[in-house]
Amino acid sequence: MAALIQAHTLSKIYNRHQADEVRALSEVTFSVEAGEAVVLQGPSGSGKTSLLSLIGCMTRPTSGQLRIGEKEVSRLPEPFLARVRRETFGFIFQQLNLLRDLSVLDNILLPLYPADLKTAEMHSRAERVLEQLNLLEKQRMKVAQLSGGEQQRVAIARALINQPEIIIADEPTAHLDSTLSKELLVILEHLKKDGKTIVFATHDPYVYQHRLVDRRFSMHDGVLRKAE
Amino acid sequence: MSARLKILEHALASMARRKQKNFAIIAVYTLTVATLASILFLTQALRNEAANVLLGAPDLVVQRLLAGHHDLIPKQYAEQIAKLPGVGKVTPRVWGYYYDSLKKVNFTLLGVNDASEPPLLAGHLPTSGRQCALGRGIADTYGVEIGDSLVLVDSKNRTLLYEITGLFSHQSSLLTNDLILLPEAELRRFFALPDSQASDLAVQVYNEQEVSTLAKKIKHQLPDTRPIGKMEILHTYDTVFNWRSGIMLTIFSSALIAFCILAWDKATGISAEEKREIGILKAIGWETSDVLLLKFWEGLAVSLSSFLLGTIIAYLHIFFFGAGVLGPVIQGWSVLFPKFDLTPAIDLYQIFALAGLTIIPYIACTVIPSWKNAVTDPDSVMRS
Amino acid sequence: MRILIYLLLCLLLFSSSCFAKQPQQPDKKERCPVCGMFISPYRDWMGTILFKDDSQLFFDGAKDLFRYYFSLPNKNDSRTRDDIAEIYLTDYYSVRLLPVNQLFLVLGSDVSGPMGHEMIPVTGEEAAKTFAKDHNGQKIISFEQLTPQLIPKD
Amino acid sequence: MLLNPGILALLLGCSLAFAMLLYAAWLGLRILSRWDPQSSSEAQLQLERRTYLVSTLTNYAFSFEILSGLLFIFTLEDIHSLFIGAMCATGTLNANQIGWLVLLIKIVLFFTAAIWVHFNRLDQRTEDTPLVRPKYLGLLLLTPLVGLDLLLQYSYFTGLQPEIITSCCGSLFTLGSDSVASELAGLPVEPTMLTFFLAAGIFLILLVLCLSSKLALFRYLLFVASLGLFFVSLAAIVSFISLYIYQMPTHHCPFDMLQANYGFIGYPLYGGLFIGCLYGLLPGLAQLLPKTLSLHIEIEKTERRWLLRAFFAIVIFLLIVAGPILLGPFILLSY
Repeated sequence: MAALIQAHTLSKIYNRHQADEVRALSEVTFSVEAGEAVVLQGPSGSGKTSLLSLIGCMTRPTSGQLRIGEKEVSRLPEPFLARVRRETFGFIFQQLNLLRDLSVLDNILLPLYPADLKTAEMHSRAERVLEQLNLLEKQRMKVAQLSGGEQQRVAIARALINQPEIIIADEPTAHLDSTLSKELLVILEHLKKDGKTIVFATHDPYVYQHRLVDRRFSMHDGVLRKAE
Repeated sequence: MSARLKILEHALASMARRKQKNFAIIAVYTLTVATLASILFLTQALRNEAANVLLGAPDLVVQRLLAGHHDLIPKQYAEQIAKLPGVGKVTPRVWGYYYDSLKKVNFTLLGVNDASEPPLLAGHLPTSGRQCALGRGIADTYGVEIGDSLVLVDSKNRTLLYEITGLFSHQSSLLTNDLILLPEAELRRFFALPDSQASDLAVQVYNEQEVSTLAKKIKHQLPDTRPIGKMEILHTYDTVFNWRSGIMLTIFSSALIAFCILAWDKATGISAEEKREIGILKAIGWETSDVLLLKFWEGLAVSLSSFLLGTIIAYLHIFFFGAGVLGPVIQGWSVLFPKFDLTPAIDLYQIFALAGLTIIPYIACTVIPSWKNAVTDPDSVMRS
Repeated sequence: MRILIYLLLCLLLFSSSCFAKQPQQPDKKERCPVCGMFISPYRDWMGTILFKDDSQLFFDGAKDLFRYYFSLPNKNDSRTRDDIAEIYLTDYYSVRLLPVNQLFLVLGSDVSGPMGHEMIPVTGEEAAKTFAKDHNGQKIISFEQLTPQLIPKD
Repeated sequence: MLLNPGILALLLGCSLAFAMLLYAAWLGLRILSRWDPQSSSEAQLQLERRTYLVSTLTNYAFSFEILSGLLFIFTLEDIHSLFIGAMCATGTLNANQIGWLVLLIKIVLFFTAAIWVHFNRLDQRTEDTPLVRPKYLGLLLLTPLVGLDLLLQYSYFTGLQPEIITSCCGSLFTLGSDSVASELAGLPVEPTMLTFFLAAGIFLILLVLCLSSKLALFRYLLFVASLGLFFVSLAAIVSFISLYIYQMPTHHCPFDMLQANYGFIGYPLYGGLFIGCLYGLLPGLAQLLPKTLSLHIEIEKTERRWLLRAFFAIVIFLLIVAGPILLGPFILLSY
């Protein structure tokens, strides 16, 4: 069986042929099997986030191929990238990127709006993830009124509502204290047990040394290497 | 369908969150709509009033022309016209204008000689020599009531006192505001008019279809006359009002342009917070078209609420507050019409045209800015 | 003496008009039995047949009225021409309903009714001639002279 | 020049629509010249994003163009009282020769614009967007038409002189004069009625055949039948449908039925006819599109919806037509 994520000589150059040309990734080749947890380490500016954006179908590579499951996505027009993004990925961002003056429930439902789902289905899904993340009582509250840990869980709930195969987490612990980091990793471990594939970018040793991580890659100046 | 409605829901929610920004645009938008709607409603109302006035007018009025201007018409013309088949009653009318240099106002003096009481008259018509009946406007100008006297200066510069026997009520003010009724014989004396002539002839025509044929015949038999059909007058009014409101709309289109600039500015000047939000939506799986739909709903909500609000304000302004704000602008009309209360009259077409005039420019102004927002890079969220 | 005669005459006229059957005015829902169109928007053209049993039919013009008249007796209708008490048409100039024998019919004029070409009822021969002159009328006939062939086709 | 609010709204709206289309066409030209679906470059991405702008601009502009047809008729109805002899829109149109031409262009624009919008939507749903080139070529052709519409409307409205004595539908659609309109009005009722119901019957049968079979031939035939039904129906409206609606054997006007006096019945009537014919045309036209797999899948998915819409629209149209004929007391064919 082919790997879930297959990248072949992926390159990404921003502002090409301009004075401020940036070569964010050069010829990255790697693959991730279904159910794996993979970490990208490296200092900031090393290209971790660019690689995550590419894998997460947020942008297109300048060259190279990328397959997600059976689908070649490197040449896909934007709306189809958005569809893949919606159906396959759940994102946990460095900044939580929640809409602070919307309620917990509304935030969680946002990824479902463009999908053609029945209202009942939407709410049953929301209920499931809210329960899973212990947020049922808080669902009517505004995000701004929640504690940091609760906000973190809302962000995860939002990432899970589409029932994604792959979770992408960009520096998830960067703004968390150690207790919350620990809590987050417990949740992620549960998700891995449920069969989700997880791709991290982090330079937090607590994360990349955690037992749930299967493989580690290190990045430097847009080049990917296997890490020890 | 459900996806679209969800996005509408979200659009309304996010507008509610940004009250300040939307308040400014809705306020100005509403003002623009209210201005334009006021002009339209006022014109339409005046048109209807004119039509109502003409309802009671004679089917055909025959004047005599002398050297191109209106002159007295011999009474025997009436007999000649009455002989034409299809003509009912031919009434010679005697009337004239009177200018009071002291009050600087113009009145119409009309002679009456039959006793049939017109509606909306308090008191009774003048019957003998020095009696008169008045419209409200004149009574207010001089501060007189029934039983008082009115002083007029006749053509021989004699000062005459007339006892007021009747007063028209407010409802008929459009017709009677500047009207003074005198017995016909007295009016002839007042203006020193010869008995054998009249100001014009009011001709009753039974069959509306026949009016134009009769007009042609009268013109043929009496070449020095000018027959004017009721429909012709109505038609002239229509033309004048359309033209007037058009001119005013053109003038006020500058307001529209100012509004468009504001709309463009507001749509372009998107806050960092909003930009981040669109980035988040795109990152979690919204397509460009979903964001465009979101923006479309937002625009529609702004347009419709402002449009509704503006129309209601204009309605109240014109029909409940007597078009106060537009007062100076309709000076031209007040020559044509005295002050009076307008009857509410609006049709679907007016609303349609108004919507076309206000909603389309707004949409046109916001389409490019909202596209610019909608194509925000989804990975901008990750790179921030 | 003369006044007395006048008075008597007036009385006579009055009483006769009181006793003779007067046509009713159509209500809003009344339709022409020939073509089905509404009558009341076109009262200036209306014609009506008063039957001896007090029933009354309205037509949107002389043309349709006579079409009906000449079709009697027909299979849709049990009435015959003998059941007719009086026929009224609207005089073009005075826009009043008048008995048909007081009227002349002008054919081929350029005045068209709601049903297109019409035969125009006019009171008195003098007025009928004037009308024919003004409106390019081709022929003036009385009710007795009318035949089905003279009814305008459209 | 008449400064009527409706006229101002029309001219303003059409100018804005034309400006938007001009910009869209200009963008379209640039997209056409640099379009390269094989490239994943930033430039191509920018072009792809521009296509959204083009779609949005054209969708708005075309929606307005379609609405403007309504507003145009509405305005004609409103200002007819300014013209001596005009009793409805026909009289206003007759006041100046360009009026009918504007109406014709508006009808052509309704169909072409709606076809463009539908094919654009199809194209946007495919991953390889095979219609980009034909689409933007079409846009380049449609833009001048909208410009012409604006120009003619402008000269029509500026050319209107209220003093003009015009002829109304009464004289235009009267038998015996020798214009096209009066020939339409003079069409013998029974054969016209037969032709009309025959055309509608063929159309419906072909619709059902298209729904049950995938044969391209049926779609082409349906295309022809839609065109046929459209013109036959317009003739039938003037010839006999109007008579039943007005319940008057001489009133052939195709516009009066849009007035409040007749309960605005003309709007669903014309709406049904226009929408039904539009959706009848689309499946046949879609057969002419390039046969890529992605497009084929999308057409199959959408076509059923088109056919059903065509079906319901025409059924509504037929019900409105047949209602007064079957139920009304108006008897055109006797006496």
